[in-house]
Amino acid sequence: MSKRRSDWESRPQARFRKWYKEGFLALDNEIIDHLTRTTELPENIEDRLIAQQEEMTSRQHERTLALERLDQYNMLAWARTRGRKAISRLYVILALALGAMMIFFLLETVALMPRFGDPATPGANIVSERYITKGLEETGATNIVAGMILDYRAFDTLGESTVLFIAASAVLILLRIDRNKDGSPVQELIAAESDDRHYEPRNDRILQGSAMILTPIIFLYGIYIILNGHLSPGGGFSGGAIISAGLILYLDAFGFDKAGRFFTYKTFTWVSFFSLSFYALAKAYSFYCGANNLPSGIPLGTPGAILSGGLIMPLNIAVGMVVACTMYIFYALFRKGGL
Amino acid sequence: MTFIHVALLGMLIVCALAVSLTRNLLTSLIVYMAYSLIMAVIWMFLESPDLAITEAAVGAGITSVLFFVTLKKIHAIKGDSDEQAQK
Amino acid sequence: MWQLLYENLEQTVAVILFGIGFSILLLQRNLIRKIIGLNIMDTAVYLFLASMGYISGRKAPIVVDGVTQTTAYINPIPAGLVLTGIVVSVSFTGIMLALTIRLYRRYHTLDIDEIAMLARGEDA
Amino acid sequence: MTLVHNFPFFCILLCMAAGIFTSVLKPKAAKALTFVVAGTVLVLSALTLRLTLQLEEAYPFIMGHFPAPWGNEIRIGRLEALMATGFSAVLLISLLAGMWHTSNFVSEQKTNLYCIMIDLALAAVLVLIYTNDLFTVYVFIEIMTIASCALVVVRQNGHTLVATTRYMIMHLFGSGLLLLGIAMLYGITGHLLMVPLHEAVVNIVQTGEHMGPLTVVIALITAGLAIKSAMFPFHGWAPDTYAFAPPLSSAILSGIISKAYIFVLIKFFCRVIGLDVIISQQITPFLFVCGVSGMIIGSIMAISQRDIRRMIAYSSVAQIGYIYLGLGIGTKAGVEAALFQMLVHAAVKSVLFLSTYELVNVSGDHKHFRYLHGAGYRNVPAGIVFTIAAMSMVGIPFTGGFIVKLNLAISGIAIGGWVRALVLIALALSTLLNSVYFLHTVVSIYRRPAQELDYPKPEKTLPVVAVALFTSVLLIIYLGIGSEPILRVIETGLKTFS
Repeated sequence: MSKRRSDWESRPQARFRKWYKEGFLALDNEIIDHLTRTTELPENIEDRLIAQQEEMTSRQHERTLALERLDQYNMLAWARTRGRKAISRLYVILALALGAMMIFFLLETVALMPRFGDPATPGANIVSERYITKGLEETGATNIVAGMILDYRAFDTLGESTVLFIAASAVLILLRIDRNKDGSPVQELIAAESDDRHYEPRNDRILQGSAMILTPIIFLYGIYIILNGHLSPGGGFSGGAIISAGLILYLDAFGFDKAGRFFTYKTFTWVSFFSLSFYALAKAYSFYCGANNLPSGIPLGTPGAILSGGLIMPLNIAVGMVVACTMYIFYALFRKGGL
Repeated sequence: MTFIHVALLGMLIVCALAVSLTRNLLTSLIVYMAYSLIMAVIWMFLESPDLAITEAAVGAGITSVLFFVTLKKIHAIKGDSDEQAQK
Repeated sequence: MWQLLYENLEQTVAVILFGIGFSILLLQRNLIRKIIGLNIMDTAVYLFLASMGYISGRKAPIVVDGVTQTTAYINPIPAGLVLTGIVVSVSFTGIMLALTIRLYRRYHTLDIDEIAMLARGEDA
Repeated sequence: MTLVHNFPFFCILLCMAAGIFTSVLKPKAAKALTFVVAGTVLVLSALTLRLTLQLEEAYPFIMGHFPAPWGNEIRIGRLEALMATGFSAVLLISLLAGMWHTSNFVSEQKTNLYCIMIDLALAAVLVLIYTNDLFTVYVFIEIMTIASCALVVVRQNGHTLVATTRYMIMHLFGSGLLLLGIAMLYGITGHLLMVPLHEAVVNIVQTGEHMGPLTVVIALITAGLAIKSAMFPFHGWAPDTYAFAPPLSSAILSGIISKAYIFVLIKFFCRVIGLDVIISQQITPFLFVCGVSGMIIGSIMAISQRDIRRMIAYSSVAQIGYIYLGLGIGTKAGVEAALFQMLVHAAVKSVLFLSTYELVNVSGDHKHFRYLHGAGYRNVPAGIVFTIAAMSMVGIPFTGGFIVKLNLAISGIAIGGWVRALVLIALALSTLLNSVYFLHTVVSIYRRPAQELDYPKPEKTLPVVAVALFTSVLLIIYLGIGSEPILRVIETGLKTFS
């Protein structure tokens, strides 16, 4: 009860009411009260100060009493008890109503949208026409979607890779446990590691056996998807995610010690640094050439061959490495706050 | 618009509702995983194989793994607490 | 109107899913369910976006046998946009889950209101 | 195309490359690189501004080999260059005044990551200012959201964790609305670049087909960006976030990042849809009402705060209300006033957060007003700077805030009718409320403490911090006295903006 009470009183409305009724003086006095109550008084305190404090306490008491008397006459008392429950119920009803209203309005809109599957939608205009008819000769990619996201609209995709990088950095801020100055692990890290070891399977033969068979296949599949990104469905993002799934499976089966042999925090920083800088530099070069009407001098190759599509395949590889590293480090950080 | 297409779309709504109505956190996660897989199949119906691969790998794969490891870390998976209780 | 909605069934379902995700976001106090709600909301938007590109009877935009007529392939733009969107939403899921782990370690609950109450009691 | 034409592109690329490069640097080098990047961006943006003042028209810069309807592009005009210059100047000043304290909030091994966030946030702000493509807007808004979330949570206590969770949930919801709006707009127009989009929108308005979805699109995108920029009814995440983040982060968040969202909104209104359509779709009255209520309720909430940082955070909500008031008036003059307020508020709010930190620092790290008594004597430069910034907030002549209120009043009077009365009443009332809480704060930092409170000896203020704070005061006063050329740039820039 008292908790709720103090909770209510610290609500801005209540404080505003108080301020409105008694002016700034009341707020200031309250702060003085707070000050004298919470701070520990020094031992050689003067009598004057003690008297002051007692006076303040009594004034405070009177004010509380007055406020309580006031409460009996208004809805404050109601709000403190049944009000909260009613408000939470009202919130549920309001939220449902809002959701229903949103669905209703959007459904009305959907009824007015262009028909699904109609060949004459506004989307089928000069933009998509050029992507389809000229895409092969301008980008060299058989997969028009890959050509579109990595050549026509490459700036968006650069932003997208940056999203992954910044997300990995944000998760590092949140979950990475700092080490001591000399590089030795702190108590928290040791605790996290032991917690992780406690809950993970150790030397599970079935898991290790299947991981031995599956991991290379998963890696191969991921690499295939990345390298064929400009020829067939797939590309850096999906391939990178598949490779990271393989890495996660390996980590789960064999533990951090074995995975740490080829993938450490340093690996993560340098791999993502190199692939992202390659990406940014390559695209900067191509943007600069494009904007200044210079020929970029990158051969497009024969469409359909594996070495074609200009920059698309190297960019897909870079994106794939970034995605694989990011997803793997998400998983590792979630498990024990470090690699 | 074939029957199976409509059925899949209906399943999506059922899964979305089930996520919020199930009591167990693990169940709702598995339902969400099913939701992602259905979504991947729908991408195939919409002739977007790129999206289907990405959704299957990222949405149903990595996202679910991240959810599961989170649940494990906060000890919300039933098996863990039982194991602890036995000790 | 029902006829129109049935013709745009993909978009109708997407909008309903958006509403469901939104309601989950508002109503569930459990953080993990909130995150799932966010994901459902995002995928709903992607479904909406991708359905714009579909043209009945045409194939996926991968050039086969050098055919480059517009009438052969669907619109590739929505697919590219959704590809970007999926990756963005997985990054957000990662960050939100990391926040959840941190909050759970500190307050030992997943209820966002309870966490807010507990945090208010701390020193600023 | 001369080299100078490329400078905005170089700025964007420099920030992104610096962000990537910072990940492998040592903490000290990372900090130094951040300063260098902010300084370089300021210089390059100023040169771009000079170039655009000589050019009659804004020019597009193609990102790749393919022109407007096919490839990404950015577009550089006076207004964009002015905003980029202003924001990078504010960022540089904030860094100079606030970077030295980061070690109190950020552990040394995370300093790199903090610098990455600042660099990439600047990159995102620049892209949002310059871009001419709606989907690029979405992608970089997401980068900015993650960066700002990390800027808050880098100080790791319970409050920032909770504030960040709230922040993320609200912002993800906003992103969802924004993306749905963009998807619908693509569905009815088939374009993503702003110039062909505008042509398609004009066509829609003329033929009347898909008019209903267009209204919904405007509502969705406005709502999404309003949530992200802490417009009044959606401001719930703002006070906690601004109050508990490290001071440098608060300065960047409320000074620069929230303004970038509003700039995107203005760009969407003016360049994509067209102001006349926005007015005929009844969006502006909604923004007007939200702006007015934000101005008043934000101020009232600020008065009732006891924590000085929360007070400033709520005053931020009130100041965002001014911007939306200017947009809600719906005339060119109103939009100009809103743009000017964006610059003024960026300068004032960042310096308020940073000088408050200095004042709190000499008061034993207490944030309540009672403990701040006499802080103005203990740290003289911070006290003076705080006072002048507060004067600008209230709108005393010779400061930027005065010009803002004057311009808002003039643009309101030009309309007439109930709008005129409402604008004047809102401005008067909010000025009164502003003066109540800012004068109260100024009085309390200069009041002799009733009893001598024994505070621990604070760390010394570095001279560079004092210099940076005074520079921003000069900026505020310059915005008050020499506002004429800036207003002219905004006016002519807005003409070539759409």
